[in-house]
Amino acid sequence: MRYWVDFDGEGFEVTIVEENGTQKIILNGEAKEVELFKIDSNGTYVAYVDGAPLIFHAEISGNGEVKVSLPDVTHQMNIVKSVGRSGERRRVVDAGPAKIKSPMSGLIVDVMVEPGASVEKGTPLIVLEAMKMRNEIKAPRPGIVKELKVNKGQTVETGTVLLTIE
Amino acid sequence: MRYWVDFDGEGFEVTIVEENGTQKIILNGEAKEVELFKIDSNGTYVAYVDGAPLIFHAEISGNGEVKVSLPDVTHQMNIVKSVGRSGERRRVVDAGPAKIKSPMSGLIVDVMVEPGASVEKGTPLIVLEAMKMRNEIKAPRPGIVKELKVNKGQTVETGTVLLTIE
Amino acid sequence: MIQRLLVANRGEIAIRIGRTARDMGIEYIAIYSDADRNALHVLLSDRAYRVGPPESEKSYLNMDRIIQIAKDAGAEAIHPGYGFLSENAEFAERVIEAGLIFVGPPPEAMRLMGDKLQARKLAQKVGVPTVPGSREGISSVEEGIEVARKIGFPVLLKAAMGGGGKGMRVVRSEEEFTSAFKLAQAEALGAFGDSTIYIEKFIENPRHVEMQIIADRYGNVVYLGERECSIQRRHQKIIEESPSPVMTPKKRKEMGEAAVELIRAAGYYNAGTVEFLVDKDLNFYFLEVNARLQVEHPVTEVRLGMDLVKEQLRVAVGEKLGFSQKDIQPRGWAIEARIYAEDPANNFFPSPGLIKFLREPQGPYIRVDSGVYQGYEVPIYYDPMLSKLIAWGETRQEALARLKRALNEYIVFGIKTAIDFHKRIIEDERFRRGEIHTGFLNEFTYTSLERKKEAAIAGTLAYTRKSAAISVDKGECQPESRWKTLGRELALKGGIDEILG
Amino acid sequence: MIQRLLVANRGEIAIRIGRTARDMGIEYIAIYSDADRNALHVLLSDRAYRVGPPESEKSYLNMDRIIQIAKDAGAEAIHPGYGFLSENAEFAERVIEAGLIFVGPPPEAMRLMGDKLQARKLAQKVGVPTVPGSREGISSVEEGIEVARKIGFPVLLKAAMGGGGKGMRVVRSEEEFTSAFKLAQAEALGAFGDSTIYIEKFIENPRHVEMQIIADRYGNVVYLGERECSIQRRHQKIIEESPSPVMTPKKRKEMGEAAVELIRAAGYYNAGTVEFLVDKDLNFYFLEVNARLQVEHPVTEVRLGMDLVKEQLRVAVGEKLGFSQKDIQPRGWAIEARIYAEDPANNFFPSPGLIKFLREPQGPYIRVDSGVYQGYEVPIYYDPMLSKLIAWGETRQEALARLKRALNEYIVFGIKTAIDFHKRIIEDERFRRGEIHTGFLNEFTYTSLERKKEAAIAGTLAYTRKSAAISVDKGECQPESRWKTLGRELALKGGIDEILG
Repeated sequence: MRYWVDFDGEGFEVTIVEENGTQKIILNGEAKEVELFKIDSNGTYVAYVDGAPLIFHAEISGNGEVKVSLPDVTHQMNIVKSVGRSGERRRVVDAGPAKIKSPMSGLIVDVMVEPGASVEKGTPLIVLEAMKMRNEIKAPRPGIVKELKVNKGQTVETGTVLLTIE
Repeated sequence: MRYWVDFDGEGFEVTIVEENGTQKIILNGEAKEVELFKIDSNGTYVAYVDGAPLIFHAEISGNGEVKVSLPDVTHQMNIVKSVGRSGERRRVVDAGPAKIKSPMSGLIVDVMVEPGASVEKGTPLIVLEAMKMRNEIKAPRPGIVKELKVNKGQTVETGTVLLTIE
Repeated sequence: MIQRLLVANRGEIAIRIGRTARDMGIEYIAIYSDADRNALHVLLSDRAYRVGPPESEKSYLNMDRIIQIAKDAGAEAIHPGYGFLSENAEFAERVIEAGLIFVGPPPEAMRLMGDKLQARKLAQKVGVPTVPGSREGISSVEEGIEVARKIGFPVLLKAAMGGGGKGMRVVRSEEEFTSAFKLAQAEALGAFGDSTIYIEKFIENPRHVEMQIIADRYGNVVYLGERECSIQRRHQKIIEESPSPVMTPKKRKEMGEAAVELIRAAGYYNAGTVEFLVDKDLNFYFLEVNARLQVEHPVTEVRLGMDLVKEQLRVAVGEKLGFSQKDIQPRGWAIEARIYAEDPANNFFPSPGLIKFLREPQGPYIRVDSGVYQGYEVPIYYDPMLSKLIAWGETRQEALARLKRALNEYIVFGIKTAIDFHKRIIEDERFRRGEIHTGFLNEFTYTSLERKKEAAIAGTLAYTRKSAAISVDKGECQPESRWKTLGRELALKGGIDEILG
Repeated sequence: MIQRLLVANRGEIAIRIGRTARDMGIEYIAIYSDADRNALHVLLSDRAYRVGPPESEKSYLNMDRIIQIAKDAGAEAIHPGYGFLSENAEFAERVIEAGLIFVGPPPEAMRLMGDKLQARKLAQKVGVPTVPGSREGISSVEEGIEVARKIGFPVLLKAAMGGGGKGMRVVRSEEEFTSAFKLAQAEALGAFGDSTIYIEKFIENPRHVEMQIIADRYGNVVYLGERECSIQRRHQKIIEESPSPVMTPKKRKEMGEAAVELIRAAGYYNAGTVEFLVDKDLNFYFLEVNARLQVEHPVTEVRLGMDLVKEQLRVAVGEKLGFSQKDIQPRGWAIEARIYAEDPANNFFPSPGLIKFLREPQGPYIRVDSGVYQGYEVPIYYDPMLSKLIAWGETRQEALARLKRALNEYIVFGIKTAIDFHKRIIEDERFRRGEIHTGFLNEFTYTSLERKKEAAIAGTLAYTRKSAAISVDKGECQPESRWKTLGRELALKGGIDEILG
């Protein structure tokens, strides 16, 4: 079975084959023997890739959204069955408005722009507080503030859309 | 609510009362404020008894059988609602045949008695092996071997009845 | 010695202090906010009392309530840990007025040292060099800009009552000043209840080297060696080591003696740290005194075989130091990495949340002082430090190798941490050569977008396993079912035939 | 130095050796039986290979397979750990014949020391005193009874190829002899593949004191101080400390030099331990040489700041010792408690099973070498040791206080352990005075039927909570729902008003 694993635009084709009772995974032309085990029922796994243990945590949402935490790094990816010719499939990068999401749970202590405001890359947009730290969220690119979705004093979760820039 | 907590014959009456939103537990006339929290969904709890944390693990089977592991000691108990006069209830000690149970999971490597055999207290009955250790299970009291429920070479679990002595 | 000690703190430091209390046969009394009901510092206590709602102002900073709890619990002494009330002279005074022992310096010395401006003046008086800067707190943006112009940009804004990097901001130009000043004031107010800010010349690329001292009430002051804490992000130390890679015995003696002189002049006793900036020519400038136990105290402990909290308690009850300067014979090298719930790929934003899996490092010459457990939810209200990882070795190289090993076996899932970031730092060539300074991390490019291939393999395997499980419920190899899959009965029988021959 | 090391073992010792390998930049190659597929020593390895089915005979004792794996994996050396093949001279020979490095003594010395009877003879030859006993292996019950009569009961049956208490039995009278002899033979065969048993005079109430040595190929032999290991159950050490509470500097030197002499006479190099029985007058008698790393080696390490596995690897690749006898300057006191999955209230029967909750001790001067994790199922096939807990202090009293603290914060649910039993031992007055001997635990009455009141409270609370949950599903305070119960939104808003004024 072939899968396309997409990391926000950049991706790999991953093929899983069964051979004589062992599972192999092929990535970039390299085939490796793999075994997968659950460590607990909370999403912790160990995969042995050519005998090397890879402990990880996976959160699998619908639609192929998978969040994988290796012990030292976390990656968000989209997994779909690959149907095109090998290596051909590419995700179309979204060129629409930039959604500014909250990078963590916290409290909006200041909103520094209004809808319609013109911002440069780096313009401070919002001040978020958590754990006694105040963090300025800055514009990732120039544009016009379109929708403002939060207010001062409001609590937000990780990933909440704060505003959009067009 | 009053409960009778029985440890294989010896027991305590435990009363739980709600008072001004706090829970109190009364044991041997001593009242203590208690709070209970789950630490995980596998049976690990913490109780605060007059503010002192008591971390424990509880396995609750039907019929009021409860196995409580404190960090340093494990106790098996039977809990029933207490209906008699306070302090009066006593469990009737079972005077029937002694069931010899396996103290651990392991392998029966020898059965040293046959049904009908007369044994003294301390007579070796069965040799059990686990983790490369051989352990003689001895008769806890004199009597006649009644039922022999296991055979050499058989694997047993903790608590499996091996034989009975009458 | 006392019978009961209340620790007016939370997390790893409350636990660390509680451990020493228990080692000394003293009961460890914990306090908790509603957000910390089942925090590890509560679970490991002898008795715990509710101090208030989650916000620090109403809980861990609530002096009246904390003192009342100490009395109710029958505690004779209060240890403030670090942060929160630890450098609050008023709190120390009120503890003493309540007839309790404050495990820390005398309030007068705290007040003196807590006011960074007064501390600077004292240092100047006893001949310890200081960094150029404003003599007083700055009351307005306009005044600040004027002072900054006089000193010359870049300048450093610092909270007069501050510590731990909070309320601290580098300002490189006049344009940045207004916004930075207001943020610094607000942070200072939130963290220390006082918005006073002062300004110092920002020395480019200095090292941060500090001297640990311990003093008793009888004028005995001993320095316990330096710590180099130049690896900082957001002005907060994240890797500390002892000794400093650049320190010479001569400089160490000079710095140690300067620290002792200042401490004596301040009438200070108990544990404390004198912080210095060190420039490229090994000139050192007094920065401030941390009038408390510091986060990084274990790197000093493991080299000396000493328990600083034990020494604090001994001094607090009026004992004399049991050693003098010549008894201090450090062994080998020690290094600490602070593990926070944070996202190094996203400007170290805190990453609170539920810890779904945890396996902390262990083994030879590794000490872990942790405040969390598997199943614990890191709250959003407090400093997000999870643990401190301390490695010891005969040499710096050996200590670094062990720290790397420990980082490699640190597994925590559910929240983000900077464990990978730490690994990159200690593998950096300049770091390995000891060529570090407080701006080191600003020049350090880090992306967590590595190891995508491993992640892709892991993700695909888990995804296909889950899909398969949903469609055919074929059962997976869980711990509970391993027993059966291994064909236990058969295997055992095979085994026994062989054994019984 | 080598690039890859295969560790032919499992559990905590495989991990411990793997850690040093990684510290030295060497890849740690693990092997696993089917019962150990996801054991911690596998999870923490760089690469792991299946060695066979669960039974040791087919896996961790399978010489051909292990050597083949080492070759396949490109490992240049094999470390055998302790137990399993660690004292098997044939294995060492075959490893060497295969062109690999055996991390241990030379096979000839192993063979000599492995045969307890030959080792006794050598000791007698070089003038080291020995315990009276049979000169040869005993082939039949009849011969055994005759020898035992000659020596005089009580006698001790010992496996000639044995170690770790397996195959060992005290026999106090002729009546007990037959049954004990057969059990000992069967255990010896199962554990060591050789049923040879010999008989020694059983010295009443001796201390077990052993001397750690390290030697290189060039005749340099250094003793690293003694360990007292008198606290034994089923002839297996469970608490070990260094130094011995009764040792004098003079006796230490005598014993150390006797050990060095014997080791030199045997042509032995690498790490090893010379075990002695010590009687009430501090006379010592040679018992045997453990030609391998021992379980309790960490108590020596933490006093010296040394890594014995590193030294083993250095010696194995042909390096000279980097120190001599005068460099050995131990610091303070160290003590180790071995934590097994076992039931002390039931004759220490093993208690394998699933670990449902685990929080191991940490903090100042505590080292934990553990082989398990939460969610791991302790298999029934092997020695049930979970971990070793090592505490260090300046004095014995301080080390004991820290060990007690660590035992108090050790939480493991799902299997039984002797943690409470350990606490009772170290609180025992005679133990605290150092009045111990190898029969100490036989005289030690222990019942786990304490703390019934706490258990009754805990049980009733959990029981009523569960009943209530079933009948009204009112929800409990789980980590996942704490957030909500705390009224997070409101609390935060309260907090911010205060902060923003």
